[in-house]
Amino acid sequence: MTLAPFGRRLAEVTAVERLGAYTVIMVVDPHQPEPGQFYMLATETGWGGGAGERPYLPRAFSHARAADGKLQFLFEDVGPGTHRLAAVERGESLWLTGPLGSGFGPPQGRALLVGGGIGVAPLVALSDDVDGPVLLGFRTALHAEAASLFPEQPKLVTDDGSMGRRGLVTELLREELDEDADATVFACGPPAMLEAVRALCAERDVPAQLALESGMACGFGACFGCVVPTRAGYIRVCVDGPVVEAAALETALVPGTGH
Amino acid sequence: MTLAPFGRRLAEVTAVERLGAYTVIMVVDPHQPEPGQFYMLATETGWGGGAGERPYLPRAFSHARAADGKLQFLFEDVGPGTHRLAAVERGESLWLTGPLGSGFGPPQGRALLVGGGIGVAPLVALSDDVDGPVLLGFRTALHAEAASLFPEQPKLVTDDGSMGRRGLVTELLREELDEDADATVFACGPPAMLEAVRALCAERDVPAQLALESGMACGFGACFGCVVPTRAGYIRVCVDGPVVEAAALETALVPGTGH
Amino acid sequence: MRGFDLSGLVLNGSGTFDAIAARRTFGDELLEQFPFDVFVSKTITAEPRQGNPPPRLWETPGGLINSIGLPNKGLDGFLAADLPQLAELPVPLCVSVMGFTRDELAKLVAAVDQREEVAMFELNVSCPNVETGLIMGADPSETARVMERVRPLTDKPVIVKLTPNATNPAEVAVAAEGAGADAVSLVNTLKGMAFRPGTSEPWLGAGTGGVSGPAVRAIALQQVAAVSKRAEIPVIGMGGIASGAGAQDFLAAGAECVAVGTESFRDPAAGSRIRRELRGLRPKLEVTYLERGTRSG
Amino acid sequence: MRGFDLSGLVLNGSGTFDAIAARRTFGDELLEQFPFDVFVSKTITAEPRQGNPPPRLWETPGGLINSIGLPNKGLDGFLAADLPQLAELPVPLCVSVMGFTRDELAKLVAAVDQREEVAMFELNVSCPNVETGLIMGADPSETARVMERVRPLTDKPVIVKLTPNATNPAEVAVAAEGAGADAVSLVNTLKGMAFRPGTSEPWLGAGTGGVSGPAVRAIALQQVAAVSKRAEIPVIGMGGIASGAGAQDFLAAGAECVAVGTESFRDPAAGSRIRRELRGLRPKLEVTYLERGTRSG
Ligand SMILES: Cc1cc2nc3c(=O)[nH]c(=O)nc-3n(C[C@H](O)[C@H](O)[C@H](O)COP(=O)(O)OP(=O)(O)OC[C@H]3O[C@@H](n4cnc5c(N)ncnc54)[C@H](O)[C@@H]3O)c2cc1C
Ligand SMILES: Cc1cc2nc3c(=O)[nH]c(=O)nc-3n(C[C@H](O)[C@H](O)[C@H](O)COP(=O)(O)OP(=O)(O)OC[C@H]3O[C@@H](n4cnc5c(N)ncnc54)[C@H](O)[C@@H]3O)c2cc1C
Ligand SMILES: Cc1cc2nc3c(=O)[nH]c(=O)nc-3n(C[C@H](O)[C@H](O)[C@H](O)COP(=O)(O)O)c2cc1C
Ligand SMILES: Cc1cc2nc3c(=O)[nH]c(=O)nc-3n(C[C@H](O)[C@H](O)[C@H](O)COP(=O)(O)O)c2cc1C
Ligand code: FES
Ligand code: FES
Repeated sequence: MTLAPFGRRLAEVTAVERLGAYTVIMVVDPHQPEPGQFYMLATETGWGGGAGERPYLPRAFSHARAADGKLQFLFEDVGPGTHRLAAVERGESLWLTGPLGSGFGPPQGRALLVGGGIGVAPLVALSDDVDGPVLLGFRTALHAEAASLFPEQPKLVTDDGSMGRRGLVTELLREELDEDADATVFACGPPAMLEAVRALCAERDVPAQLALESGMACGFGACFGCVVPTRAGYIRVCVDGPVVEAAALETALVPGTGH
Repeated sequence: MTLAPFGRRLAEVTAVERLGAYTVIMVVDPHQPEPGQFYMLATETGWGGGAGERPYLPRAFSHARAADGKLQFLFEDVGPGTHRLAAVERGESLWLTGPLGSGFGPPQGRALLVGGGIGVAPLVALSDDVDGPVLLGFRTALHAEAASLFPEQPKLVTDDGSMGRRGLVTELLREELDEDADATVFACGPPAMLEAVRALCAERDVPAQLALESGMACGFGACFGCVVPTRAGYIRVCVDGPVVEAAALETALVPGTGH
Repeated sequence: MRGFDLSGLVLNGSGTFDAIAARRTFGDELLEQFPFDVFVSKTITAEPRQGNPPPRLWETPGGLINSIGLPNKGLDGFLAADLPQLAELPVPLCVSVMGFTRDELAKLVAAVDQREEVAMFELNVSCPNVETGLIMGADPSETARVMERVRPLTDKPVIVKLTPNATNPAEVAVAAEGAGADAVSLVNTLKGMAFRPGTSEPWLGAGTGGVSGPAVRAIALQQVAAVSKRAEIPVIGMGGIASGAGAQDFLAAGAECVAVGTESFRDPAAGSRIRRELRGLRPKLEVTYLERGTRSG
Repeated sequence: MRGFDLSGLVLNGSGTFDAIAARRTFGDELLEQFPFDVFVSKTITAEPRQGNPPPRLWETPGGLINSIGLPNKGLDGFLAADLPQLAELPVPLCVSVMGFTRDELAKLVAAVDQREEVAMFELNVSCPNVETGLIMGADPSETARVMERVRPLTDKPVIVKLTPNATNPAEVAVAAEGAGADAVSLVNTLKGMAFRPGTSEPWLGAGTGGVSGPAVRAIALQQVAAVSKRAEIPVIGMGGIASGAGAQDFLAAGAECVAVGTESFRDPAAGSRIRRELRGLRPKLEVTYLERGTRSG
């Protein structure tokens, strides 16, 4: 786990690109994080306001790549925070705190990287360090463009069959495990996908590391707001995760949020 | 007094220019206001947020010119609202309510237009309709660039003597009244200047119409927040002004605001 | 509510829309596109009031503090000058009244009750009790006494407007209901203050004021939910409503209808917009929070 | 305050900074640049608590609603696991305690009082009274009874943390003072709630929560001013402080010092920034509002 410098700092944006349904932002930062760690981000100006007067708090983002003193973030415009970030221009600066939380651990056996939608972000960073098949599920071909971030061509499914096979990414995972189950699964994606991965790995007795999400206010353990239930009680996703052993969870579904 | 269409509407920004210390914004709007009326403005996006989470309410601005279906606004960046407005780009839209309030009435005798600083805005509009000497006071030469908005070259003073004479605009007014006191004075500017104009005109028994300012929440008489004291009690600047007869006032200074 | 169905309506918050000044500004378009289903007057008092010294406004993050101080023409001025103009509005008229004593309030209600242009009353009980110095509306028994005094004087519906600056607004609502109120409305503004930047002088002429706008919405929602759980009479919810989605939250919390205040300052036609947005959303909203109860109480 | 000078300090709001987790995140840089002059622990209770079910957070315009529910390791866990780590912080430690009964609270205070690492106490009286169901801290006499019970058990300074969800926080402050409190702190969070968008389900796992952040600043300022006028003991002001200018407003309202809560979530080093900004501004602030009084009361 890489420690974060204390406090937030301003990081200059050097590039903003659209990648299918997503946006990629590159910022300058000298601190090298580990895959699976994350940052709290906010823009320097115009964070908040508008019709809903939000966002107010910073938002959590995994780095999708960290190299040469630059961090790359990948995100989808799903609400006021990501909407403002999607409008960021080169030369602006972002408030950044991190790297935060604990990242992925080393694999036992071969590594299988399993991602769904925007959940591919931390897996891109992981694929820079760890070799192994990358299995991805996306809603549409437009979202699937994010697959181009990986060094080698991943195996793909889409919900609507507009690219790769039509289906769920757990089908790809099942096939890989049928072939060779001496593996560690690294997964990130929506709760329903993570839960399917968790259940499948539990069934096959395959270790899995899941990168969880949760609504966060602080990202460094201060607020106790980001908890999820585990077999051992609530844990804070920001400091006890975001990567957790699947075996620690009863379910990867998030209670009360509709997901 | 021109009535306003009910409600707020979006007006497209067709030009944004720097003019010395000020910014000029041009927006499309078909409704022809009268000089001295004003509008409540807010940007469509990014109104609010940032470190102070303001502005939240719209802000009041006199139109500095209205012609050919376009309105021109002139302002100085003095706080979060004008700061956001100064960052507006061509093609964005502004929320606009107006024209509001009652404008300048016709002159008795010749018209003398007296402006201080950003207070020149409504006088530019008036100078399109009414002939007469224009007397202006600015802090510096940079601010005095706004004088170029008038069809004919105004007489100028600056606080620091960096352009025109060094002094106060009331000195110019005193000289004009010494020459010919059969005049109506139309004035807009900071409270201390308006008060000096009021006192001078009262002394000479010259009618004066003062365009007042006051912190506003609504601009259409809804909140009762923008009152100033007059000899007849409090009046709402937005609906009983912003232009008022100087004779109605005991003072043009604004109580309790430090001005 | 005494034959008047509030359900799903959009009212204005008292004191946040002056229909007479708005008509001067917008002309008869205001009447054609009138933004509220019921018009609530600014609070009137028996005697004329100038209101508080300026400055009266201060902007806060997502909100506004006002210290207007209930300027009004007094009973006689209202009846003579304002009421005939308000009677021209295309919607029912609710007159908001306040008294510094129960006698004063009784006098107001009795006089206004005579006028058939007036459809209903709202009692603004946010005034300090002259005897105890406490805010009438923060005290359940004082609120009940006020309502008991007013009830025999009118057959028109009477809404009691609750203050949020109370330990337990639900107790006050229950007291008002017991004393014959036909509905309660909440929230009024939350006590607040601000200083002139860089000084230790209070900004507002009156020293303190009341906070409204989106900043108070979450607080208002909680109070509306708490009151709705206890009161049988309809609840009119308000506090920071700026969109149909915000209005819907108040209905989900158990309100019968909503009122729009500060948002009208940003958008004079906000009432209509919110009503339109709300109608678009309502089909989705079937069960209210009230009917379901909370998970943990 | 019992030999401890609070004046001009910047504390953290209880429950808004976990120095142990922050040290895991930021390493020893946290100790070198520790952002607060006194560290206030998260509130502890006699027995361990899991806290409320998630979701526990909801963002509002300029604010946050939380329903954390006081998760903590309980007295024994705190003494064994947390206290040794908190003792390594470079500043005095204030332990925030809460009890559902006076006996429970007394037990906590007596046990923690033994530890010399602990410099002072804060009593969080925002819990519901188990007998009456009312919030202890909203009731002056109940607050006095709690303080009277605690006072003989410790010679360390005791701060009573007031709830803003009360009709008259100044009365509660005066009661706490009369019963021996050394200082009062305010505001705790304002009760609030939110709904899951497009549904009538409360978003928070606990149904309701508490609002903090800039949205509540004007409300907090008014309560701090009202309390400062009545109480002789020092007042620790908090609620939405996000800058030195905001902190200065609380001092102008009569607070002796300030605490920073939610702003630390946006900027972990906010405490230091605010202290720095405040020191830059203080020379300008000579007379406080308290000394001058309001214009209209
Ligand atoms: C460790 C971690 C890493 C992450 N990495 C990435 C990443 O790499 N890329 C990426 O795109 N996302 C990532 N996320 C998710 C991202 O932080 C959230 O989606 C974030 O909330 C988006 O902010 P927003 O303002 O755009 O949307 P929000 O408004 O926050 O909406 C997102 C969700 O929050 C809920 N919500 C809606 N309104 C509110 C409200 N008023 N208050 C609170 N919640 C509300 C809704 O249920 C909605 O589903 C990550 C999250 C975590 C915890
Ligand atoms: C009828 C009328 C016409 C006007 N025409 C023009 C014009 O043509 N051009 C122009 O530049 N200006 C004009 N103004 C003035 C302009 O509306 C104000 O200066 C406006 O407040 C600027 O907004 P701001 O957010 O930039 O600054 P603000 O933050 O509003 O600062 C302006 C003043 O408001 C006070 N203030 C500071 N903080 C706050 C707060 N939190 N809440 C409330 N007040 C605060 C301060 O004392 C400061 O002096 C006009 C005003 C009126 C009433
Ligand atoms: C400028 C202003 C004036 C107000 N005047 C009154 C009033 O006269 N009587 C009253 O009962 N409430 C008054 N209120 C309170 C509002 O009716 C409403 O209860 C409150 O503002 C909360 O709603 P909002 O957040 O939608 O504005 C006033 C509010 C504002 C902002
Ligand atoms: C997430 C969170 C947890 C809190 N936990 C506690 C607590 O355990 N004990 C307590 O007395 N106050 C608690 N508070 C209240 C804060 O200490 C503070 O009084 C309040 O948040 C107002 O200050 P702010 O606006 O600066 O955050 C908590 C506040 C938040 C936001
Ligand atoms: S986000 Fe605050 S504790 Fe995890
Ligand atoms: S600005 Fe609202 S009444 Fe004038």
